[in-house]
Order: sequence, then C-alpha cells, then structure tokens
Amino acid sequence: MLSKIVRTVTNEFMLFILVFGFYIIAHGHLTPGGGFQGGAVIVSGVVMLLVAFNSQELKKTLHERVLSIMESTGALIFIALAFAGIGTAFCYNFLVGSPIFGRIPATGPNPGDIWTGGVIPLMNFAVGLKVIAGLSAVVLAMALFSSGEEIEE
Amino acid sequence: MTSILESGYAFWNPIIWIIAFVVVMVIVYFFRRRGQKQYKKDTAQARIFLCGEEVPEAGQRHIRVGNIYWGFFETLKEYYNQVLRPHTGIINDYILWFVAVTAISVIVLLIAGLAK
Amino acid sequence: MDHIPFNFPFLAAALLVGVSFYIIIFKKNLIKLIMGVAMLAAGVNLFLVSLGFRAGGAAPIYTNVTEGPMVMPVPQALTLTSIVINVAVLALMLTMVIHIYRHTGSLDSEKSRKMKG
Amino acid sequence: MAALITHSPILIIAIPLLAAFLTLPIGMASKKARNALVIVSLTFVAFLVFALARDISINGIHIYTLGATSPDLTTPTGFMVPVRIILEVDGMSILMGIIWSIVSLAAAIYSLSHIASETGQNRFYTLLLLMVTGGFGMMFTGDLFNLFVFLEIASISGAALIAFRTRSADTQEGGFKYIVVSAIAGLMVLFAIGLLYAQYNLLNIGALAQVIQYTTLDKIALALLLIAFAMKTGMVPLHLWFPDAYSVAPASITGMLVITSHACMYAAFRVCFTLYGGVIDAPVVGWILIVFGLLTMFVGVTMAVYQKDVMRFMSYHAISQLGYMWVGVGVGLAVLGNPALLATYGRDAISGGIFHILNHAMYKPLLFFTGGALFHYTGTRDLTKMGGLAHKMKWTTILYIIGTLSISGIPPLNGFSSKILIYESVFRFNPILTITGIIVSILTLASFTKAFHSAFMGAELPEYKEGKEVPKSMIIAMMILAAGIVFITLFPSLIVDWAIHPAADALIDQGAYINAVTGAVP
Repeated sequence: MLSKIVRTVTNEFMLFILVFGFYIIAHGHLTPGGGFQGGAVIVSGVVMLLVAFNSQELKKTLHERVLSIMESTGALIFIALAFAGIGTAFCYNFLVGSPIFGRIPATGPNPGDIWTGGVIPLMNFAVGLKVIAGLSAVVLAMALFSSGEEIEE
Repeated sequence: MTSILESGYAFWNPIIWIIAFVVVMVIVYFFRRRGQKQYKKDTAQARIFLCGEEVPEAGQRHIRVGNIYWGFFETLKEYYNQVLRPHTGIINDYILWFVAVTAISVIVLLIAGLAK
Repeated sequence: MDHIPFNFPFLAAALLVGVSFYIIIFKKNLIKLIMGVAMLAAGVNLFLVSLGFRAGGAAPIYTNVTEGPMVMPVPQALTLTSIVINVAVLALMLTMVIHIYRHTGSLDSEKSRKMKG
Repeated sequence: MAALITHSPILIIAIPLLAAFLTLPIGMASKKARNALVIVSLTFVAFLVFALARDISINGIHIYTLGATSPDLTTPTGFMVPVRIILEVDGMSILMGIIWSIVSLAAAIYSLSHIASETGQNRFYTLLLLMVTGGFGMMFTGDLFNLFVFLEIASISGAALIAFRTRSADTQEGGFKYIVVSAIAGLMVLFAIGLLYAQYNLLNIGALAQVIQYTTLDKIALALLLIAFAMKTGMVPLHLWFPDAYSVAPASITGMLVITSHACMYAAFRVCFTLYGGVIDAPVVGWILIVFGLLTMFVGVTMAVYQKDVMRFMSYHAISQLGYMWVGVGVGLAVLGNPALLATYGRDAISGGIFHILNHAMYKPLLFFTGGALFHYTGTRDLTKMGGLAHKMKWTTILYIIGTLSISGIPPLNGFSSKILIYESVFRFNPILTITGIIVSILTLASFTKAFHSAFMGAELPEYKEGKEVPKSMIIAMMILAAGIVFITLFPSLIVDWAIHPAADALIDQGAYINAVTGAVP
C-alpha cells in the first residue's frame, strides 16, 4: 500500500477516469472510441487503484464472481441484440427509425446527435461492460498471482 | 451400389472384401477343427513353457516399449541422430524455422515468376 | 504532413517487424519473447493503419467531415480488432509464463522446457 | 423450417457463442443444467449443419450477409463491391462443418467425465464452445479478415484449454508454445491480408479473386498465408510445436485441436484454389505442397515410432497423416491449369486428399480419446509404465483396434478407401509419391502395433489390478466416432458421391464461388 497522499489522489481521480471512460463508451457511435476503448480507460483506473492500494485490499471490493457475471451479461446482451435482428438478418440494425436511438444523423459538420445509431450504442455499452469486467479480472488475477495467491473459482 | 469406389485403375468394394474375408475364415476354421483333439484345459498343457525355466512375475514378463524395435533404431541410428537435432523443444527455434521456410517459399515463388 | 515521405511509415513497420523477429528468435528470456510478439503486433498494426492514409485526408468521423478526402476507415477498424485480439493473446501468454515460472523456477526458454524430441 | 435454413450459417456460428456465455451463469446454479445446455446446443448445431448440407446439395452455394436488409443481398445498393460480412458455404466448407460438428459433440460428451475432477469447469465449457464458434467461423466465412478473427478465437481458446490443467509444468509449456506460434502465424496472416488490401481495397474472398493480379506483393502474400496456415497445421519442418501442445491437452481438446488443424488446412486450400485459383503458378505451388507433404509424412511417422509417450506418439501420427492430404491436394493443384490431366487424375487426387481429411477426422480423435482413456485409468502418459490393460479396459481396447486398423489403411476400414484413392491417382503423377505413401503406411502399422503391445497386451500388471473401465460418457463419445468409421467403411462410394466430389469440385470451380458473391448469372 502506498502513502496516504497517493491513495487520496487516486480516490479523487477515479471519479474523473470513470466519467471519461463512460463518455467514450457513450459516444462510440459519434466520435472515435467505443466499448473497448472506454472499457480500457476505466480499467486503467482499476490498475491505478491496484498500484495505490494492494491486490489483497482490492480483492475485498472487486469480487471475482461479480466480475464473471458482469462479463457474461455484457456478452449476452451483445449477442441478444445481434439475434434480435434475425427477423431480417443477423446483426440487422432494427432500431433505425424507431424512437430509441433511431434518428438519422445529419451529414456535414455538426455537433452530433447522441440519439442515433440504432443498436450500435447499445452494443457499445454491452462491450464496455464486458471489457471492464474482463480486463479488471485479468489485471486483478495477475496481481494476485504475482503476490503468490490463487484466484478462487 | 453405394459401396463401389472407383479409383481410376480399379474399384474397391468393402462388402465383397468382407464376404471374401468371411469365406476365408470359414475355411480356416474348417482346417482348425481337423487338428489334435487331446488338448485338456487346466493342466500343465495350458501353462507357459519357457525352456523349463521358472516363469517370471507378470511385471517382469511384459516386454516394455523401450525394448521393442531395438534393431530398427540401431540400423537407423544415423538417421535418428540427424532428425532429432531440430527437435530441440525451444520455442525460439520453432519461429526460426518459420521465418526460414517463409523466406524460402517467397524466393521460390519469385524465381518461378521470373522464369516465366 | 506533406514533407514526410509517403512510405516512411512502411519503413518503420518493416523495421519493427524485423527487430521483433530478431528478439523472438534470439532472446531466450520468455518475457522478452512476449515483448517481441507485442512489438510484432505493433509493427503489423502500424502497417495496416498506414495503408489507409491518404495525403491531406481528414479523420473519418461522420460529424466532423470537411470538404476533401477522408482517410480510409476500414484499415483503422482492422487495426482496432487486431489490437483487441492482441490484448487477449498477451494476457494469456503472461499468465502461462507466470505458471511456468512457478513450476520450473526459470524464465529461460532452454532451462524451463520439459518436452523435447 | 425454410427460415431456419436461410439463417442456418450464422445460427451455426452464433448458437455456440450464445451458449458459451450462458454456461457461466447457469453453471453457477447447477452443474447438470450446464452440461445439458452444452450437449443440447451442440446437438442442435449438428442438426442445423446436416440440414444446411442437404440444402447445399440441392440448391448450391449458400450465401448469408450479416446486417443486410435481405440475407442474400451481398452488394448493398450504392456500392460496387461487397462491404458487409459475408458467410459463404459451399461443398468444401460444409464438409468441414459436418466433421467439426460431429467431433465437437463427441469431445463435449467425452469431457463430461474426463474433466469431472477438475476445478473451473464452467470456464472449460465456455472456452470449448468458443473454440467451436471459431472453428465454424473459419470454415464458413467468405471474408479474409473474418478468417483471421475466427482463427484467433480458435487459437486463443485452444491455448487456454491446452493449459487448462495448471497443476503440472508441461501443460503450461505446451499452451505457451501453442499461443506463441498461433500469435505469430495469425499476425503474418494479418500482414498478408494487409498486403492484399493495399492493392485491391477488398477483403471479400470472392471479390478479391475476381481482380487479383499475381504481382510481386501478391506472391509474398501467398507465401505468407500458405506458410502461416501450414505452420498452424503442423507441416514439417514447422511441426515442432505440434506434439508439445497436443500431448499435454485434455484428450477431448486434443481431438478438437486436430480439427482446428484441418480448418487451417482448409484455409490454405481456400487461399490456393479459390483466392489465387485463376492466376496462381499452379505447378510451383503444387510442388511446394507435395515436397513438404512427403517430408511431413516421412518425418512424422519415423518420429512417431521413436516416441514413448502415448499422446505424443499419436500427435506425430497426426502430423504424418496430414502429409497424405498435402500430397493428394498438392498433386491436384499441380495439374490445375491442365484440364485433361485434371480430369484423368487431378480431381481424384483432390478427392482422395479431402476424403482423407474426413477419415482422419474420425479415427484420429478416436485414438486420442483412447489415449485419454489410458491416461484416465493409469494416471500416466508414459507407455513404458503400461501393460496388460486389455484385461480391464475391454471397450477401449476394441475401439483402439478399430482406430489402429483404420489409420494404418488396413482393408476394409475407411483409412484404406481414402489411401487407395490417393495412391492410384498420385501414381500417375509421380510413382515415388505412392511408394513413399505405402512405406509410411507400413511404418504406421508397425508403430501402432508397438504401442498396442506395450499398453494393452501381456499379463495383468500388479499396479493396475484395481480400477474399472473408463466412465460411460467417454465410451459413448468414442462410440460416436467409431460409428462414423464403420459407416464410411461400409459405404465409401455413398460418401464420395455425396460429400467428397462436391467438395473437390467446389475447390476446383473458382467461378461458382465468385459468382455467388458478385451475383453474376452462373
């Protein structure tokens, strides 16, 4: 565990990292970014926590079981969205034109409309969930590993 | 027929083969029945005969894998010395082989293209 | 950007691939080997991304398009997929190396091997 | 039913994917439900594969476009070339799909008791189903980049499964070697795809095949693709990782890895025949395949005779058998530009090679499964410690004999029917190939006799007096594959006419594959 200054700063910064990560996930269909990138940003925050506190401490809050379920849920939402379009074709963007994320974006330079993209923003969220859970589990498992402890099933 | 496989020169039919095999087996069985009939079960006749020596225990009697085909390996010693040399078990060497074979294939393809 | 020769990134990619193959073939330390694989991935990714470059092109963002050409978005998507895959591959490799170190107490690819022939 | 068949290519890929992520939440609740989910989903996939196969034999190549307004709309309105992800299933793909569905189902059934004592079984089944997804994806995709993605999915899950038993060092070493080799091969495939994309701005195989030129860059890309896939297949001298990885995996996974090997071989054939089919320098590439194939056959079998570890010994045999396929298809490729020779023996040689893939996919997993049964019973893979096991393991012995006779090409088993097709067609190309093939076949029989004697024959050893035959699910899995062997044995011509010749024609007929994508009238 590092000094109190580092821990306090980490705690404060974690909020900004989370906000920035979710911003990248939510704007994946408008700007560069998306589920994986935003998830990776958030996991960088988890790595920061891991450095500031130690892996044993973090294990008490980040449960392996919860991470596994989160990861499976993300993947399942993604596949379910892909299956939902199967009336036309697999992965068909069935939300275009509907009230949810259904607007057609304007061409040319514009500030961007978040309410567009059909299933793509939803898929971004699903991927983000999976990446956050999966990469945190990987990082946590490796940290526990190197401190000589197995992660339990 | 769904069993005849044409291979260009000849044909192959497993059903005919099996019928022939069964016929041969019947003939073999016929000859076998004409053999000696004095054999008695559960007597000294059924025991293993090893030049009159004591027969060793099951664990010692079994010929283990290391002793099978000794002559084969002895004859091909030179070949095996050569062929075992690249099997180092080191991952770096595996990739070296990959790079070498890719380079050779590229060169062969380019030279073949030049010859045209 | 006009003063940089167009094929400069390709030379960099070739250099990265060459150096990483040197590392993978000649460095016996398994961690260095993993670094070599990561560098090889970086080289291939750099190659892919520079494929899509068009001189004077804008970033292919829908809400940001000005007049003129855009750089090609497909190689960027390919690179991104490749990066994601490489994250998984590297994580798996590191996990296995940790296990190998635990079992054999060595990170040397010659000393830690159990199987040959 | 019609809708099911229309969507079946993607359902075959997506159902294992869906099931893969369901295993974890369901497995936390109940083990039995999870096992049922795995078996039911794989059975359903196998059913879909057979339904699709029937459809393809009637209607020809099946196209599926993801995300389109209609699944057969390959080129969206306003575009000149296909841009979406396209699945394209022809005779060759569906044959590989049939093989993969049968073997993965058998492997899942085998796993039920083979890994019953391990921890982390939920993860095991997740990875197994992901591997199934990757394999089907490689076989069905019509897009080069997707080929790479699915190749990596299969490789990553395969490597994790090889290293699944973390208790011993050799599993970790095998998994590490596998993932390093796969990563480098995969990156080289990606590099080659980049080279092709740089010139033609296309990723779809059919659309690329239409415009490809065979420039210098294309030749480099061809060499990279071919050798990278060949390394994943285990072609000598790139086979060195193969026994290391295959011998340490759980036996059910080893059986599946054999088929991923075949999937990479399929990808190599797809690249040579379909992608480069019109422009390739066929004799040169054909001879490259033949020379490496001969080397693979001979070095593989001689190394196998030498081995003392049962799984390692079978791995070297898998390498050796892969050589037959390279030689058979290589001869077909060498005469691809000559229609007269192609009709005389080229098509038969390709058919023989493909038929050998089918046969090998039946008997090699069976043999690996029996090897796993020996490991299950004795707790060791070392043949020197075994002996007299036929007294206790009657079913395993019978199944091992079936596999042995089949792999050695003893009539009337199925190995013989494909080997005779290869021998007789290849003989007219070059007799040396046939002679080498027969020598290798004899050595195969010799080495399997050796392993059979040392493991099963002899008096009952005192250390193996206790113990029972392996559990029922393992026997059932082996029985499924043995039933496949017996069926192919009895009706070789039915299989050849129904599955093998369409597959060979699909490889030869590049035009049909292109037309299916570009929409031209065939």
